[in-house]
Amino acid sequence: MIRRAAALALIAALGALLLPLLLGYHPDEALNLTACYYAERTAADLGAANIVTAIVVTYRGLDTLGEVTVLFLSAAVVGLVLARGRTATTGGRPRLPAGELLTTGSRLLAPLIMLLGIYIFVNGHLTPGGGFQGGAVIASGVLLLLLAEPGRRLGHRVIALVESLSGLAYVAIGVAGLVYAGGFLDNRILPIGTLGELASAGAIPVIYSLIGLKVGAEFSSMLANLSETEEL
Amino acid sequence: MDFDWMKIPYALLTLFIVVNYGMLQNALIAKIGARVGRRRGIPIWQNYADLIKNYSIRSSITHGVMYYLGPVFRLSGGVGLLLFVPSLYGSEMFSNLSFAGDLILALYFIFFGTLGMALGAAESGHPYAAIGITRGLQQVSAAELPMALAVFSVALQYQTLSVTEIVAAQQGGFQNWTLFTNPLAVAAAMLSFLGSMMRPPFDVVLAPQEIPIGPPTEYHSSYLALMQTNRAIFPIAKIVIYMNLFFGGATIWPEFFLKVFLIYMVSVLVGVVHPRFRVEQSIRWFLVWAVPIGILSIVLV
Amino acid sequence: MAHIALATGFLLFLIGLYGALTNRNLLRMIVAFTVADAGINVVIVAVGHMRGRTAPILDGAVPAAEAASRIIDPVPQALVLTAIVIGVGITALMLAYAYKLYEARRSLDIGKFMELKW
Amino acid sequence: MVSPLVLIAAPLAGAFLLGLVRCPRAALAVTLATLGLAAAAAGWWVWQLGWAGAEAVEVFTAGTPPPFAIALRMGLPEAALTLVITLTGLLSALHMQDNLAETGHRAMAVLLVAVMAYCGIVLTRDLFNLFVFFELAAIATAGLILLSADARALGAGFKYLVVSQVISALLLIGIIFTYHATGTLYLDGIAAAAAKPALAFFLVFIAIAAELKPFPANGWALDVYESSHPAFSALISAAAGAASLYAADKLLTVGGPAWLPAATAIGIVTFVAGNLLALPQGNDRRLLGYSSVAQIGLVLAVAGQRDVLGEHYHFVAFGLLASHAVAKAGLFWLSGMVAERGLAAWAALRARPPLIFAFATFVAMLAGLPPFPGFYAKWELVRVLAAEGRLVLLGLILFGALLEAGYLFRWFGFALKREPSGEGLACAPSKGIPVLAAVLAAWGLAWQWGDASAQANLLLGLPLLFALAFVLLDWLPAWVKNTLAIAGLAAWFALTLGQYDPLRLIFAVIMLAGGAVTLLASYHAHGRRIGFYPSAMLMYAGLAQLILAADTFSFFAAWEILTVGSYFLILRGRHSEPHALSYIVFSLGGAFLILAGFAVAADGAASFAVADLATLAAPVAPWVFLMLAIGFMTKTASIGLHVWLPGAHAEAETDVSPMVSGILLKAGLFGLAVLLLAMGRQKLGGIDLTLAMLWIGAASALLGNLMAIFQEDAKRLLAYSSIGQMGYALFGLAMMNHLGWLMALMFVINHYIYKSMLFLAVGGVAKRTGTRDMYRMGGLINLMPLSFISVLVGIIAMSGVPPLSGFGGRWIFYNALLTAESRLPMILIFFSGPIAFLYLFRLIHTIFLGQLKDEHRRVKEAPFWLMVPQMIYVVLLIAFALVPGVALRQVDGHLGGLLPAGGLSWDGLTITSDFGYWNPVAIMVIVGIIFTTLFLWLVFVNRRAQKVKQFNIVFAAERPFRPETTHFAWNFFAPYRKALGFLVQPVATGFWNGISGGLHAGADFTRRLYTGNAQTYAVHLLVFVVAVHLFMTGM
Amino acid sequence: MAWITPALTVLLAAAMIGAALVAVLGRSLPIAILAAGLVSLLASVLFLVLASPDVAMTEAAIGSGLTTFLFFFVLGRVRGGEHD
Repeated sequence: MIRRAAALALIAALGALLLPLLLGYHPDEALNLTACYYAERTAADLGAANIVTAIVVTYRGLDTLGEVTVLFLSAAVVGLVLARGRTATTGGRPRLPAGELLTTGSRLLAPLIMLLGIYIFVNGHLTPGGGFQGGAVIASGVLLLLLAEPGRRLGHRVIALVESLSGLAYVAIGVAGLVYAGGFLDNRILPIGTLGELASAGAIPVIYSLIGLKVGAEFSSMLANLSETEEL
Repeated sequence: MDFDWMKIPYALLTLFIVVNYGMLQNALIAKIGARVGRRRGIPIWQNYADLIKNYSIRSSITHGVMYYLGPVFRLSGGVGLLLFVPSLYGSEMFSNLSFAGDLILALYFIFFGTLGMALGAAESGHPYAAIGITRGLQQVSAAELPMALAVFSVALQYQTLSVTEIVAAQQGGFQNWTLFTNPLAVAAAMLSFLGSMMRPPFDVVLAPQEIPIGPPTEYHSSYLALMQTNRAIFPIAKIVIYMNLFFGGATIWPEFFLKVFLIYMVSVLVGVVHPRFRVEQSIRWFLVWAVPIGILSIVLV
Repeated sequence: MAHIALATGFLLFLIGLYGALTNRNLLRMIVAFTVADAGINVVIVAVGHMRGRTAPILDGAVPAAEAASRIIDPVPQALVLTAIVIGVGITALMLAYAYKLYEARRSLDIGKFMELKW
Repeated sequence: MVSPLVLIAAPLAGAFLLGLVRCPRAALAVTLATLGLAAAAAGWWVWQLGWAGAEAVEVFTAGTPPPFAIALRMGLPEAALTLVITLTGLLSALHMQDNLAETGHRAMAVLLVAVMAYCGIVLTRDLFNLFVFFELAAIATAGLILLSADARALGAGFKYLVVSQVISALLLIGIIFTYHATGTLYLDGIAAAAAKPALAFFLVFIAIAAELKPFPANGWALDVYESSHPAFSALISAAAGAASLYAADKLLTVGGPAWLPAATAIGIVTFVAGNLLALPQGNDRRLLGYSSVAQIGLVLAVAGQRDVLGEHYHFVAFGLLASHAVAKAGLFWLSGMVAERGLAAWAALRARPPLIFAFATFVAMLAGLPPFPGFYAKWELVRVLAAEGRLVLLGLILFGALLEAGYLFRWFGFALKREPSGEGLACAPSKGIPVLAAVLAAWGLAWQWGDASAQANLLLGLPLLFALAFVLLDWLPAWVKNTLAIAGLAAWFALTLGQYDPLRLIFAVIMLAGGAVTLLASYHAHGRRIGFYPSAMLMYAGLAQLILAADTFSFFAAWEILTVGSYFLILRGRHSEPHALSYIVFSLGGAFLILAGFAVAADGAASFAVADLATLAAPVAPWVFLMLAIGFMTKTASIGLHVWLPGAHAEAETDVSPMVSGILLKAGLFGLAVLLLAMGRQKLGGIDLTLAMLWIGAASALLGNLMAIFQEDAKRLLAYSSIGQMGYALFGLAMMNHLGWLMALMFVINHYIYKSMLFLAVGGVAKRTGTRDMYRMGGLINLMPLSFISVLVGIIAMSGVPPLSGFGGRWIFYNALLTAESRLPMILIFFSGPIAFLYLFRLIHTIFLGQLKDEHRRVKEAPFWLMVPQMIYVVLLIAFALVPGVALRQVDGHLGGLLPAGGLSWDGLTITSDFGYWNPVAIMVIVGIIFTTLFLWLVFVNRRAQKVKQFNIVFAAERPFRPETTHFAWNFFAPYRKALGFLVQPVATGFWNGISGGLHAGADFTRRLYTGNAQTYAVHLLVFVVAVHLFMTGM
Repeated sequence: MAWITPALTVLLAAAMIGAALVAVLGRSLPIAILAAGLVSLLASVLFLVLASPDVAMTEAAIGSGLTTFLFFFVLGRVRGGEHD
């Protein structure tokens, strides 16, 4: 009880510390310099309709590269954690097979879901959504497959291949930006095209697609690793 | 104050006078002590007899080099001490060999004999010799302190370390003696004197009446003879320092004899009336009684 | 409105933190952290919100020329995207740790994992 | 032109590529190649920016300038840090290659990403990007923790994740509100913004500060350090620490001066607390963890002082950081080679002497000893802090550094002296190479910092180089090295002979020529004697440079060099481990006081001549005097500060004791002489400081001698006697008059001769009899006559009995006393003279006289080479007794220029003062004649004396049964103990033990803060945040 | 109409805080996980209200969807651990 009271007091103190942030907050009336630049220049410079995407993929591309790497790392570390101390994947106890309905349904649905995911990231520069959302959707398709067929081991190799290749391609495009355009991850290595079209905004759709693939692969890898753990 | 070849025969003469005087005085004091104790006492020439006897004893053994050298050190210390201090004030010749050094030399040379004696006796391998030495050293180390303080007080008082100059400063009547100009220093020094004379109550080092302890018991024949010689010289040599520092020195031999005798008697008289101290008691005694007087004399001078 | 969202975000954060500090069960701690993360995300988006403006997507309704006066600040949104992804990464990691810790001790009590100390 | 982006792109590409590589060896090759590439790129930039004169570059991503896109910057600091990071990564990867290969490509990918993230933290100029890289680093850390073989690592990793969740939440809130207030995430933009959001920036700042593992919010870090793979701990400590520090530095640049006090406070508290808490640690890696935390705290504190450090900021901060990074990484790598975790298990390193050298290098580097960068950095730092009056901070830094040195050297002592146990050492080349690289880096940096320093480059000093050369020559047999060493000392002495004034010449003669003579004794050693010569020559190098030092920097550097050299030397003794430790702790404590004193004196000046101490005035001068005097008196072991000496001198090797006693102690006297010459009398609070020194000297003389008489161990007796002798010398110097100085210098010479001689003699006896306890010896005079002679001559000289040279000292001493103004301390001095006589007699009696023990009946004379210097000393003593004028007259004349009043006159053979006179030759002749005459007379009358065995005695009417029962030696001066034993109660020892015990107990109590519970750690973090906020708003 | 968005916001906020309290204080772990998922889901609605469709999508897909699944995966593996 004392513990909780102390924790509460501490949280209250922290709250009091943060309170001025809340009370002193005044919403901006106009865009600040940075945001203004993005609002005015994105379309012309990068050719992306979704300014958030433009920022995510290009202006703050290094963040996003890091972000992808975070997922990559998480997947790798989850793999490491779960692999640690495990000698060989002995079968463990057999799992209950999923219901017929679920199995059939998932086989039908999973490709559709994945297709949706691909749609989302391919159109990332035009509409809301992008590589991360699309990747997550793809992963949910994989999840469905996992749920439907718990005994099935997913093709780790395929996932790893997709993960690595898309990651390498991402870095390669970044370096290409350094060489052929203004800087690392500059999307203008490809023509900007017309605002609003699918094939526009330079390398943004390509990068976002790679991100989508990579994120999808990473989430899938994480899920697959977790699903393959033994029940304790 | 330079060397002169003539000083050598005069120094030897001093030595001769002091040896004889010392032996007679020792016997006299022993006799007085005996008479006080209603005994007959020794004849006055007893010391000469002992000396001759011991020198002529043939059978003698040695325990080793240091044992052999011990008495030599001892007597060298006594003779050296005597000769490094002027005996008579105003006499160029009887200032002996004091050109070699001043008061400090004399004070430190006291240790020369002590050290040699200690080493020699120690080599005898007799545990009692070692015990006696340690007792002696410990007691002396405490007893020396008031003496050193007193000497220093005197040196400060006269702003010199030269014995001759100190004596010179006390000339012209006994009211100029240090005894009267700096009584505290003299008091401290005399207390120290009691301790260094190896007489009661500070005689546990020798303890002649009880267990055979201490260096002299380890020596015999000519070794003992050397030490007996020293026993005639050494107390006198020490008293000469006291006499020079505190009691105006002496200008002629009779004055010398008188003063030495009287100073010696102080320790005898005290010894008659006091029981013996253990070593740690005497250390404390010197530190508690004599040292503060010495400090006071230094501070006040 | 932004104030309400902001306050909600902070509250969620504090509630989550409180849960993380008081629940001794590892999984509950992680759950609490996801709540706190959600709170932070709400705070970020709320900070970027501007009254009466639209999403930062250029289309027929929002031509490029008027964008500066019509859209809200896109930067916090970009940031929050990153934050969400990072959050899920860390959550997955913590879950994997929780699983392994359970494997080691057959317990999810945080108090069972205190052998390293002082 | 290599783009800085290589540092980010290459590891990333490598990490992604690893997914395609199946074979572990190939994957490892990819990993190492990638890290190598990154390191090469960083190295290229260091070269370009540091030497080739290139300008710092700003790299724009996305082809858009900041603040609209993320920018990176590559300047010299960034290049240096990324080099540190990538190299540490490369070498750590090499070190743990087996684990990596076993764990597979994922672990390598995580490692690569970790290195990339650290580089990113350093390079980026964008606040949110910084956050992303921190998160990457955090996740990678959580992954790499798992490489450990330690099962507890899992728990540590979880704790780490919990805490980093809280940190990142705070960071995010801070970032978004900072963005809201300033409209930008570009660091320079935020810095330039008109309105700075204090609270938001506080959150950012505190989050980054929390990454630096500040006390008390650092329990998680320690658990990680303890349980991780050591190579990874090396990476966290060196690379992550450096990167986080640089992030904090960037934030401080952005935030401006208002944030500096907080950084300083956090840093210094962490520094002191980290070092304090390291004291009771028994696990090597946890100890290193505490030390890392502390070091990073120190650099943060330095970052908080950038306002006053100005142009020196980078020199200082990077000096400390580089020392930390290299040494800590090296130590962690070494820890990876040691099989067990206890500190004593490092004794296994002894199997490979180069590793001991590496260990010594790292310890010295961490402790900030010369010639490593930390030394220069500390010098500059202290100088500036003192000039700015930031004395509390200065004191705390030095206190923390002392604590650190304490546990580091204790550990080093364990490694050298404890019994190696168990499995020992894993010595694969892949583990050795990183350590070797760290050693090379350490010395390279030492050179570099010396080069860049405004002061002299210590590695250009010939004596130091000569000493270091012995490290490389250690494979030679001992006698060759000994010859080289003697030749070196002699040559240096000859080379520099013209540069000494008479005062310095005396010290030079003792330290250099005397050192060469002492070294003669070392010929007795066989084999190679690994480690002896580098240590000894290091000490001599320090001494040689000390005498010649003109400015305070070289003086202090020499002081530290001789201290550390002598520490290594003392540590060689068989049972000297605890004593060597207390020696180094006291010495460094004293050295730090000297450092502080010099710094206060310099008052900001870049270079300050020692002689310029004379120009100081109140109120600074007395304080400077006080600090320097206490520092020097630590070395002379004045009473109260003496507790290190007896053990250190007694337990040292036979030929080391004379070096550290006869020679090394003089360094302290030299310092005091220089100090007193320059500053003269100083008054502090109405107290005349020289008068206080007078009292201290007198008390040292008395108590040192008194303690000596109660010792049963011969070498301890001599050691305590040194305390007394140094007390005399101190007393002489403090008298501040001509004769006092003359007496002190006389003591300097005499003490060197007779104490070296006695230590050698006693050492030789101890070598033959196998004991140092005097009551176990006895009667050795016939078996070891030469040793007896040297002891006899030694004690006669030392006790001041005429006619040997000690008397000259006493004579001058009494004459000096007559001119002294204060009479009371004299009384103490008077008393100590006869006491000295007691212990000297005991020394000669109980060893050489009395009864010979049965087991010693076949003992031989001491080894030849131990006797050679002793006989030289005997000759010297007699010669010096006859003609003291050879040395004294010069000095007397020289002192006449400094302290004119009351000099001596040299009148033919007679030496005359204002008060008395003294003719050494006459004394010698007279005593000689009397003695010879009497001796011949005795021989004549006693020529048939019969030699009998000592045991041939009778007492109490019985023949003794065994010699043991007949040798009166134990508790020799019992009555003294009864009468005055209360004076030698170990008050000082108790006091210092109390301090040390108190520190340990305090540390032991405080570290219970770290309960091991992740939630407690999170609470600590939040409490820390709230507390710092209160601290800052309270200011 | 102007009152609709603020009202919705308040409603959402109240629901989120309620769900968060359940997630943190609730007795049952599965319900807590679901409640946390609900917080995320409501947050994504709030993001839509705040004109951030990108964030809303991400939060819905990742924050509430994937995360919840991850939790249940692990929860299913540590039977018995949820009551510690």
